[in-house]
Amino acid sequence: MLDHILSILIFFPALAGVMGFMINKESMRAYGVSVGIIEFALSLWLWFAFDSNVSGMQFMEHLPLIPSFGINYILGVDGISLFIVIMASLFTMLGIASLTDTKNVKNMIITLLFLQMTMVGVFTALDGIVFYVFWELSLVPMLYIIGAWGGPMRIYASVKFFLYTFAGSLVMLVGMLFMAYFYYQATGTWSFAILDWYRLILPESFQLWLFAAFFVGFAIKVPMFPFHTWLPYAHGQAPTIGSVILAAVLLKMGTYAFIRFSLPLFPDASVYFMYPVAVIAIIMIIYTAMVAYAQKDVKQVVAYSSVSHMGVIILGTFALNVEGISGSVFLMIGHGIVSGALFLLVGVIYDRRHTKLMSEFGGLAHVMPKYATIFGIMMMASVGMPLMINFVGEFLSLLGFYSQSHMLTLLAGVAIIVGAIYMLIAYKRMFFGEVTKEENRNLPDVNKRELIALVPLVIITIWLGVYPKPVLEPINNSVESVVQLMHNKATTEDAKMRIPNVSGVVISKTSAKEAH
Amino acid sequence: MEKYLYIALFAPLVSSMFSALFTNGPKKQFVGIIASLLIFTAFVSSSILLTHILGGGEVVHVEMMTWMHTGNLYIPFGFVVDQISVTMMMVVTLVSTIVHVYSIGYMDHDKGFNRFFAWLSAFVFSMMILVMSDNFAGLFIGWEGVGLCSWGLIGFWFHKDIATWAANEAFIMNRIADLGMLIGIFLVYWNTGSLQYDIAFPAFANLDTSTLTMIGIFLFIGAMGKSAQFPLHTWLADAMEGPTPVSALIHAATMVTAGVYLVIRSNELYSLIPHVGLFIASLGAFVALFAASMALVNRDMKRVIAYSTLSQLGYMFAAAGLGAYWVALFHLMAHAFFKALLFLGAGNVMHAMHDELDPFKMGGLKKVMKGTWIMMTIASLALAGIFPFAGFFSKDTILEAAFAEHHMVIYGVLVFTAGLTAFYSFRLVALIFHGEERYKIFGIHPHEAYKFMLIAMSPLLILAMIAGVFQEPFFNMVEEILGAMEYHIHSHVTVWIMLVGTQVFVGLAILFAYKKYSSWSTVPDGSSPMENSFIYKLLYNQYYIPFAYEEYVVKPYNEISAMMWEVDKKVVDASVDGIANIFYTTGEKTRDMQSGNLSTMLKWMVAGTVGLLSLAVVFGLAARYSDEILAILSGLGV
Amino acid sequence: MLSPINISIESLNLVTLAPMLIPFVGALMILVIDLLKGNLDKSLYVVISILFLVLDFGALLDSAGMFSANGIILGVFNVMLIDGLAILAQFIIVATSILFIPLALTNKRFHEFSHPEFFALFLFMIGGFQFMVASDNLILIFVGLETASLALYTLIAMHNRDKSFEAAIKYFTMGALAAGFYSFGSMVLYALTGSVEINQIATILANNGYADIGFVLVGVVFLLASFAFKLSVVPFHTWTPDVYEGSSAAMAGYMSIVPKIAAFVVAMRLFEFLIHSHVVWLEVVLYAFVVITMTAANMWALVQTDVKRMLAYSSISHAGFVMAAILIGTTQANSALFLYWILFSFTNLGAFSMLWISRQKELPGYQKTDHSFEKFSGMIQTSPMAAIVMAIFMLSLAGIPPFALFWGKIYMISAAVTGGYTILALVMALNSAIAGYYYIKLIVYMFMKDPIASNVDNSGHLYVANATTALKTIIGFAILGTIFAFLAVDPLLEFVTTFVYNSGY
Amino acid sequence: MEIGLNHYLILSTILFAIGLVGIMRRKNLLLLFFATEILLNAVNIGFAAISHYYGDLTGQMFAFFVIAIAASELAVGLGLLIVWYKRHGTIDLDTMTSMRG
Amino acid sequence: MFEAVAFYLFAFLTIAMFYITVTTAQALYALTALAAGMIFISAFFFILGADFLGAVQIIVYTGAVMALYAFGMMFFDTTRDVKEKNGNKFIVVSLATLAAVMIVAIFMAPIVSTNMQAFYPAIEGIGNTQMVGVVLFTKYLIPFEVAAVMLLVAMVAGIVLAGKKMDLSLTKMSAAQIKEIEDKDKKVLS
Repeated sequence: MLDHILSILIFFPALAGVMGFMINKESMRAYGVSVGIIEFALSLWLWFAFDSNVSGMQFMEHLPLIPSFGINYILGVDGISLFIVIMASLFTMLGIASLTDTKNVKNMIITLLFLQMTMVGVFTALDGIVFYVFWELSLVPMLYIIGAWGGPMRIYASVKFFLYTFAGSLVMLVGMLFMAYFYYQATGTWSFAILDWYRLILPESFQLWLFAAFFVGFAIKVPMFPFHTWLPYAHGQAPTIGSVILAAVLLKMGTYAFIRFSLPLFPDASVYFMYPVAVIAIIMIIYTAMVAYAQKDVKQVVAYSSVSHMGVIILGTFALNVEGISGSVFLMIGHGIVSGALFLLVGVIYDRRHTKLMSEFGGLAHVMPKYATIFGIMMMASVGMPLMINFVGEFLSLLGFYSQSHMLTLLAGVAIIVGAIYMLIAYKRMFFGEVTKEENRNLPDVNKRELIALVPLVIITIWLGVYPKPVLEPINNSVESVVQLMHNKATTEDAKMRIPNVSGVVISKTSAKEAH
Repeated sequence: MEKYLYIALFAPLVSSMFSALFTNGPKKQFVGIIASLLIFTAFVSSSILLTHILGGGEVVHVEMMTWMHTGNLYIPFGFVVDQISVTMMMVVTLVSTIVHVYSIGYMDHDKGFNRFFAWLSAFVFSMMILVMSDNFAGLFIGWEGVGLCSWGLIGFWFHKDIATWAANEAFIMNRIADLGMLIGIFLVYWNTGSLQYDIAFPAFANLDTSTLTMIGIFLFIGAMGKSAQFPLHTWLADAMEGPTPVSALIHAATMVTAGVYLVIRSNELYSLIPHVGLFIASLGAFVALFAASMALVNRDMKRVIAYSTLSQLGYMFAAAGLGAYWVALFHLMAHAFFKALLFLGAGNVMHAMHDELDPFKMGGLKKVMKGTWIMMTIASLALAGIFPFAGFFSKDTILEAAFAEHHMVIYGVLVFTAGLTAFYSFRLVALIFHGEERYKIFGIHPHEAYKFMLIAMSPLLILAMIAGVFQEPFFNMVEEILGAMEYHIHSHVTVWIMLVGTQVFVGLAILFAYKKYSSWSTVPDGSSPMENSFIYKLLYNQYYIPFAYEEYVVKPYNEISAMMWEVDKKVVDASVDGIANIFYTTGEKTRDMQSGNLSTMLKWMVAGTVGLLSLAVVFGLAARYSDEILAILSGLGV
Repeated sequence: MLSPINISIESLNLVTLAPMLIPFVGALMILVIDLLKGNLDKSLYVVISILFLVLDFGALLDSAGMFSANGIILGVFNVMLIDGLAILAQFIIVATSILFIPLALTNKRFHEFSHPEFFALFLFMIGGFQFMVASDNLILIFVGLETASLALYTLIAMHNRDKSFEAAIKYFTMGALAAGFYSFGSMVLYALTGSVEINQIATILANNGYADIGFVLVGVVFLLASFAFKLSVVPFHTWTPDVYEGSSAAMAGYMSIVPKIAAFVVAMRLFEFLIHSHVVWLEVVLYAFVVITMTAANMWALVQTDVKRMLAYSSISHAGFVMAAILIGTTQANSALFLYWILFSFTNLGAFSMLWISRQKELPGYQKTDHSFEKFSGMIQTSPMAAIVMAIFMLSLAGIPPFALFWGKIYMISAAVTGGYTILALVMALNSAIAGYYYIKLIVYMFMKDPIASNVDNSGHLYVANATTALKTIIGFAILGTIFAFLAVDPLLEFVTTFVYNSGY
Repeated sequence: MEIGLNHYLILSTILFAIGLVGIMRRKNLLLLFFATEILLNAVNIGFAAISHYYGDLTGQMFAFFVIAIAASELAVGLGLLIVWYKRHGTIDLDTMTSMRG
Repeated sequence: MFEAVAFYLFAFLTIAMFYITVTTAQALYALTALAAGMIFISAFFFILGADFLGAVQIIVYTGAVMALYAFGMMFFDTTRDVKEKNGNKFIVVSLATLAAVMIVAIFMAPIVSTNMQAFYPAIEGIGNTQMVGVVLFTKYLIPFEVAAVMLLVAMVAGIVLAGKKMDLSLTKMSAAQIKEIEDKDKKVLS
């Protein structure tokens, strides 16, 4: 079973979703939760069976799909994707468990299960086309979730989300086809397998174009400035569960893809575009943080804060060294947990008041102390408090990028200031002061169902903040091999210089260990 | 010894978590007591460690576990108890034990009693991490941790808008500085390959000066924020919105001295870059004077003390910047004692006066609050540096150091500031405890604080009086790592003249303050000529710096944010929608082509064919006359 | 005196005629049955048609076997040309027809299916198309084309309501003009080369090095115009939306597939040798055709209010997309054309069938046309299965993986990439995004809006009112083909590529 | 003056253009069908001429089939017109605009 | 010389006739002109030695097609003046002129390629009709048969469309109405 665990992880939820049509409406929630738990348990088992010391792909599966065109069903996980897969199943489980009563709950849960299939698929696919299949397919359930259960502008938001990401990924698709064509030219056989592509060394000019093509797809997904405007709408209109999964998992697809595709395939182009991308990342960080500050709707604050944090992830990715990339991968998980939790928290108050405007609240800490506490913890995690999950990633990302540029890191570091500003102010507006609105005076505190979803996230937030090693170590090993690959493939002097040679470093690391 | 290290470190954490369990419940007296006991345990452990170090024992260095390890970077949770950290540990645990006990009384009637202890103990824990960590990352954990707890404690009374505002201000201002700190840490890492003190510091010797300068400056920026140095000082005065024990512990004794601690900890770095040191010293001296001047006229008891703290921090930085690290550390310690005492005393007064803070509305309180009066007077004397109280020894050494290093301007500023310090301290004492009982106008019935609170304060009182005697053993202890710099001014006469001169100057300032304020009878209403003078207004409005921040930083930030949101909607997003709309509108506009009339359709077909034909003719001609066309084009220079 | 003509029967290769003659025989049989006994139920004719089409399919398999064994087969004085393209196109034509014919078995009764002539004409039409693709003689192509077209006009008109007559007349008139263009174009090429056989034309033109390029271009202009009409290339497309709207949904779906693949095959035969000879003009014109047709049709589809009309524009856009294959002209591109069209036929026929089973006779007030978007509001709540099926067809048309059309799309774009048409590849890709909007629009209506009250009352009966087991089976085939296309793509691709490659394209 | 192939081709072209005018101009469908006949006849002249000048019979064959096609188109076209006329009493194509956009 | 005179004469006549056909407002004139034009075209065929084609032209067009058109005209009642709304004549004329001018411009050039070989040469001394017959029934046998099918299709189509079968539209009738009619039919039959 372990040989096919990834396929099981992908298709079990889909199968369960299809079966779900047969389930009675009343029992649907229980069904969804149990499927979620099974899936999560399977993903934990995956972690358990995962060998942290191996830097390459594990649990590989290989099945010919369209061999004459080089498309094969290849799956595998390494340290980079493993935890995002686990996070995807965690959030689906928690999401279903904390689902409030909405209309058509059955459809919602089935859709979520399909969404889970696509999410796991994206992060485990090792074939360009299979990756693309899941990448695109993930839009559909999300489209439905936003469009059917969202706010007043839900249709605009969902269609915008769909078309924008769709358009971007089509450009990426052209890039992939080019990549396969180059592989065909070099070897005489078609292949979309990423691991095959890794072996291909392209001249720099090709790399630049292909990087740009992939970039469009990924940047819209991340979303990077100036392609980010679909996100506030999507988040603003989506139901809680939609926002949670969108922020926690779907956005990670873009950043993950950067690490899986752009960096190892185009090391020279990555170096070439490092500064422009970093500048975009910095704009994302500062600009969106300021926009977040100007928001009146607390969900929009969290939404824009997502963009801002994604900027840090991008920056870490383009540090092009082990520290930065490990940091960015870790921050993906961190941001997933934290922003997911924040959206859940916003959902809690939305369920009670059916508004997300901060001006409607104030003094909630008096009436909902537990809620305020959890929100406070998550806010501080989001702000990047040490010993919380986000800090590790942010610290490493910035640290990593510092080796590339002093000034840009300084600018990017403004994240910790502006991030604190909008978050604290929003928190103050919602929770501090006197209770001004009569409706707020008797709000019930978080209930058991909501706690089921929130408490694990709080625990993870602190656990991984204090002891990130179990996650960071596998990530590190895989990232090291990626960086080494990039170093070996780099053709230009500049790239060779900027991408460190890890194998040389390994010795000094062990010596550093011995020193302790 | 490791056992004691862990106890000292984790007892506050246990305390905090224990108290946190009851956060949402009603007030529980035992929470405060248990928390105090746990902190006391930490104090005892620290004392044991101190005796161990004093006894010449080895530095205790443990590595608890890995924190981050990726690529080249290896950061453990490592803790070190050496001469510096043990001093800090003593200061932190002692003052916090006292503050904990004191708070049991002070927060007696507060419904956030349990929560208060959770935060307070959490603060102690963070502070312990800060001072005990053996690497910069650990230091940063504590650094941010105390910032967080400071935020929670300043905004403790979160129903007060101004309190939460001040909390946010403090947090954000600190964040600005933290960025500098972070950059400093990055610099250390990329230049030395490690963040461990014991690897990084020796490696500094091999780096070029410009890098070191950068490191020094960025780390110091971090210190500036935490220690509220100009221009990041405004948060400290505003932080006085928090409960007074918090002010005593965090904003006087411990957290704000973290910056000083950082500079002292990095003494190996700063001794390599004396020019940065000089800058630090100059800034310290400036802040000392600057803050003292604001304290002169302020009408808020706690703010006056806060400015005094600021001023004293300036002294510390002056000392540290001049290389007199042990002096700075010693002043840090002494200051912690008498300033905490002063704050706690102020807390008593506040309690008695029902949170009234304007000393002009008090007066004559010595009759009802004898204990407090004595304590505050002695604390003020210590602050002013009157022999034989603690301040005399520490402050005087700073002055000597400045003199001995031949930085006469700094010396002069510091001496002058000493006079100002004495003046405003006793202005406060005189206004509060002497003169007419102006509070009666406001119908307040003051009462003395609980006995046990006064008893709790008494160790501080004693230390404020006698801390000077520790100077010699302290010096012996820390000289090993902070350098054996004894400041000997060659001529004994000079020394004596300086000593006596300073004492006389300070004494005169005290007398002047008493004379001016001990018989004050009215509450100023802003009509007196002095109050309308430019200098008074300037000082009273804190040099208009908060106003400037509000006007030129906060407001523009708000406006730019709002503008950017507009940009986001109306430019970035609109252009995306615009592109989509182009297609839609083009479709809408050109759909009339499909008029549904067969004749039009046929015409389109013929038109299409004719179009193709014309293209064909063009191409045919071009192909036929390609030579001529090329000739013409080349003639045109294309 | 003429010498007596001696021709051996073997040399005629009469077997090449078998696939085309079978539907003719079937048609005649239907006419004869009707003559002998009228008023027989339509199901009889449906089954007879299917039987003959299956026979036809079998004959095609036979031809395919012969082709794989011996390569290109010429027959009957070299008029018949059975190469890979002909076989592939006929496979598509016949298979789609087999899938189409059961759509006649509707729950409600419609005019055309009540008359046996419909089935006879239908089979004649198929035979016509088969002749059209299985020849490189311009005369036979013309005759086959006209046979099929005339039958098709009648089939459209037989739906028997005003719109269908209007559609038929429009189609007919424009078809007559296109026939004029075709004959004029043929005349010019004949004037140049003295031949009406495409391979001879190509050889002669190549031999004299395109000396009379002006004449060639005039000829090509008119031929191109006539095929642009058939392939509904902008601006020759104007008939398409009206004809689709006027005919029954099933017929519209059929028309979006079969006539076009026939026209594509002839266009490939006619134009690719010119592309390979680097006639720049043709490259430019085709490039422009592809881009304009895709983009403009997409933009018009955006603004439609009727699903069928939207699908009409969408099929114009798809045709434009596929026409890129002729421009690119590589084996991969030509294979992609067939692959795409096979996958497209499944999806599009399915989509139109979904419209067909929801066809009403009386339109309620909120509905201006047969299949206005409002009709599908909130379909997920009243008949979820149908909504999901429809949504999958839409997603497939939009090119969302892993549904059928996606595979055709990537193979086609890959062909563009391989052929060096990078910008074209990008335009093709981005057009999918524009197209995404209107496909999503239907999904938005179905899944995100609330149903109209009357549809709630009859619990979505509206959407399947016209359905019978036969129709459902066809839709089942289509949906299975659409979803599990990825399993079939590899064998299809190998098959198609071999056939195309062995035909020299 | 020798009459060559080009003369016939030009004549054919001119007649074809006249046919196009008719196609575009006529609103009465019956008269419009006349124009389509002109188109085909114009082409036939060309075919016959080429056939003659090249001494090749293919052109005549093509013309022969064109005539056949013209005849059958006429049958279907008239059929359609009759149906339409029965319903609407007119064969003006301006009345056929129920579908547009 | 005779050839040239005949060519120009008939060219003028056909152009004039067809011009009248497309421009006249009198439907009858148009029909007559069309018929005349077609006969003149057959003259070209005779000049060009395509006797059989000429004969077919006259028989089919003037005999069959024109008769049908005449029938159609009577049926549609278009014998009177035809009122046509004519929009922008400029477009019509300019498009046609443009097409004609461009094609003519190209056709003015002689065909350069000279290596023309006749694939199906007309043999001296054998009548045109005979030749046509041979080619038609060998090479073009299949198109010929398909053309026969096409004519059959046209016939069936014509019958279906113009006959009574289209009078009642089942498409527009509800199920109940259809049943009613069928019952009536049965009664009539029985």
